[in-house]
Amino acid sequence: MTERFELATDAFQGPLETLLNLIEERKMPISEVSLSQVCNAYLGYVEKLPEMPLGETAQFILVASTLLLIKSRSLLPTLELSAEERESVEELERRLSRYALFRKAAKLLRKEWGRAPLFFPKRAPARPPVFSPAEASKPALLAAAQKLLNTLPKPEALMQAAVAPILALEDVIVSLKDRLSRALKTRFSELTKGADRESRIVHFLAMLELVRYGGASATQEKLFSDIIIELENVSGVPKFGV
Amino acid sequence: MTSDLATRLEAFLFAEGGPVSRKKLLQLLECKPDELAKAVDELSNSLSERGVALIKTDTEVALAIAPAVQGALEKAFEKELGREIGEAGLEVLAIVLYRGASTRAQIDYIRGVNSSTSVRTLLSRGLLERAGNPDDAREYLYRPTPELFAYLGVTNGQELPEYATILAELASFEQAQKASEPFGNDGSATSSED
Amino acid sequence: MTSDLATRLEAFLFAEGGPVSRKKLLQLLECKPDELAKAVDELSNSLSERGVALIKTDTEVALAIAPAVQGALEKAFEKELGREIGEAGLEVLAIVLYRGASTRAQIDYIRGVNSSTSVRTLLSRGLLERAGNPDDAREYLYRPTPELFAYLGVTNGQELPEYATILAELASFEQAQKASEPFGNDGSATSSED
Repeated sequence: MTERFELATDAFQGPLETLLNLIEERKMPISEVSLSQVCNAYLGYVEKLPEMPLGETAQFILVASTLLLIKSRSLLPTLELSAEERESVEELERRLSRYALFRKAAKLLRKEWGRAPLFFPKRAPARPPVFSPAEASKPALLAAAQKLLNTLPKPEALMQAAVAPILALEDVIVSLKDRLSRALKTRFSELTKGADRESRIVHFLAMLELVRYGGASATQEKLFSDIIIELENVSGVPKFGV
Repeated sequence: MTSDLATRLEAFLFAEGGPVSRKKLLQLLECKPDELAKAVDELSNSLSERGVALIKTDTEVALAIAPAVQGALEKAFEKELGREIGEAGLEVLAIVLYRGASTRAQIDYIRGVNSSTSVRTLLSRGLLERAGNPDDAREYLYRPTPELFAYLGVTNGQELPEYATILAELASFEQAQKASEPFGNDGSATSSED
Repeated sequence: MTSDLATRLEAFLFAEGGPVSRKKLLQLLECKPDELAKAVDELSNSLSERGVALIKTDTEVALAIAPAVQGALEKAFEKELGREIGEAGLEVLAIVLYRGASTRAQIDYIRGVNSSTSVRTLLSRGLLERAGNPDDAREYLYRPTPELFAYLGVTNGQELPEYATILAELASFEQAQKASEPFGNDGSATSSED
């Protein structure tokens, strides 16, 4: 599965497109089942993402976190999602379906493009000009120019404010591994003390990934109780999504 | 044989030789919007199966040459027609064509990726245009131009391929929409504004 | 409903927007003189009582505003000239005054909206004029008329208030847009300087 996806520098592929391609490649419908199956491939893709604006990276990570949520549910059937989590799963499915619909529409348009175009006349029948400057004046034109300049799109507003706190999954896996190798055993609640929802999700997912690749084991006494994570295989940082 | 208003409408559109905004037509014809809409429909019907067709968007109307006759005419459009349009650009066009006028935030959210470059390219090619957003002055709406309809060979949105089907499917998503998505009154979206 | 030849004739005449010689029509339509004569008559009849009429001489044929609506049209145009130019028109004027001669595509790009209506109004007001004569209407260059300069009391654009500042800002906008194009997700990288 390595090196399968190439990111053309001039054709930037967003997270929804990436995900949809993975699903369509496998000829699966958009569903929780298919999303959980393409999770690894998606993470593999995210790992290889080139340098790109933080806002774009954040979109990839947000989708990754929802995807891992779906995956974790398939791994831990007892896992109950909160209403908010449930919603983010539904939202992802809905966005994917809608995006798929527009992609289909775009394909239909491609077929029509320039096939039987309508043409505008080469020139309008001449109408003799009658000099009528009306309110045109230096101040009015200056004002119009200034107003126009104000409406020009400004250089991309930085999106950092909105997305800065989001942690990259890979970083969390590394730091989790690091903490575990020092403590050998820790509580999930300790790991995520003071963290917001997004980074709690990322931590949770990182933990699941560690468990999945045999780097750690996790136990939970009962539903909603704290999760205890233990390091199992001290050597070798697990690589996810390969 | 058409009504007086439709006759004058045809004459104005012919005299202008390109897309004319409905706003200007209201002034020129000194009529009300619903009267204009009726005259536009009337003229459009009377032109069917002729060498000339009427293109209408929500804001503009134009007379154009029907697809039945091409050949020698294509020269004038060769340049634009020969130009490639990328996947991303087509997706953006599909959104504003089937969904209707949309903000950048909405387009970005639907595509899951920043679409600013595509939108700008489409603007510069005259396939999209900006309009003020009545719901939120801070954001523009992007909508199709008569030229876009012309390249696609349709005279109005309803003639787009599988229009009814796609619209129906789309409606089912928009209904399920949550307030968190950039489609409500609150235009602020997950992604950037321009 | 007209014959195929008459339909194509109408389309060509409409596309030309002015008189076309019968000789050229014979070539374009690939038909014989008597067939053309028949098609001209047929089209002429089908256009009776419409906004557009067919005018024919021995050597030329053209579509023109129907005599019945000509008066109404002229009055409306006159009235239009008496009205204010409006924001859109002033913006277009400001662009060609500060930036210099510009194509429709360039004007549209800076404004983000289709400017065809405004450009045509400014042409009929004698404030803008066309330069260059390519086939594609989007490629004409539009520039201020000498009358407009005289009316504003300047001999050229550089004498306009805050010329340097505004020109610099416009240029930096266009440059920034162009610079961002190569990263475009829309296959066409060029920023349409047509």
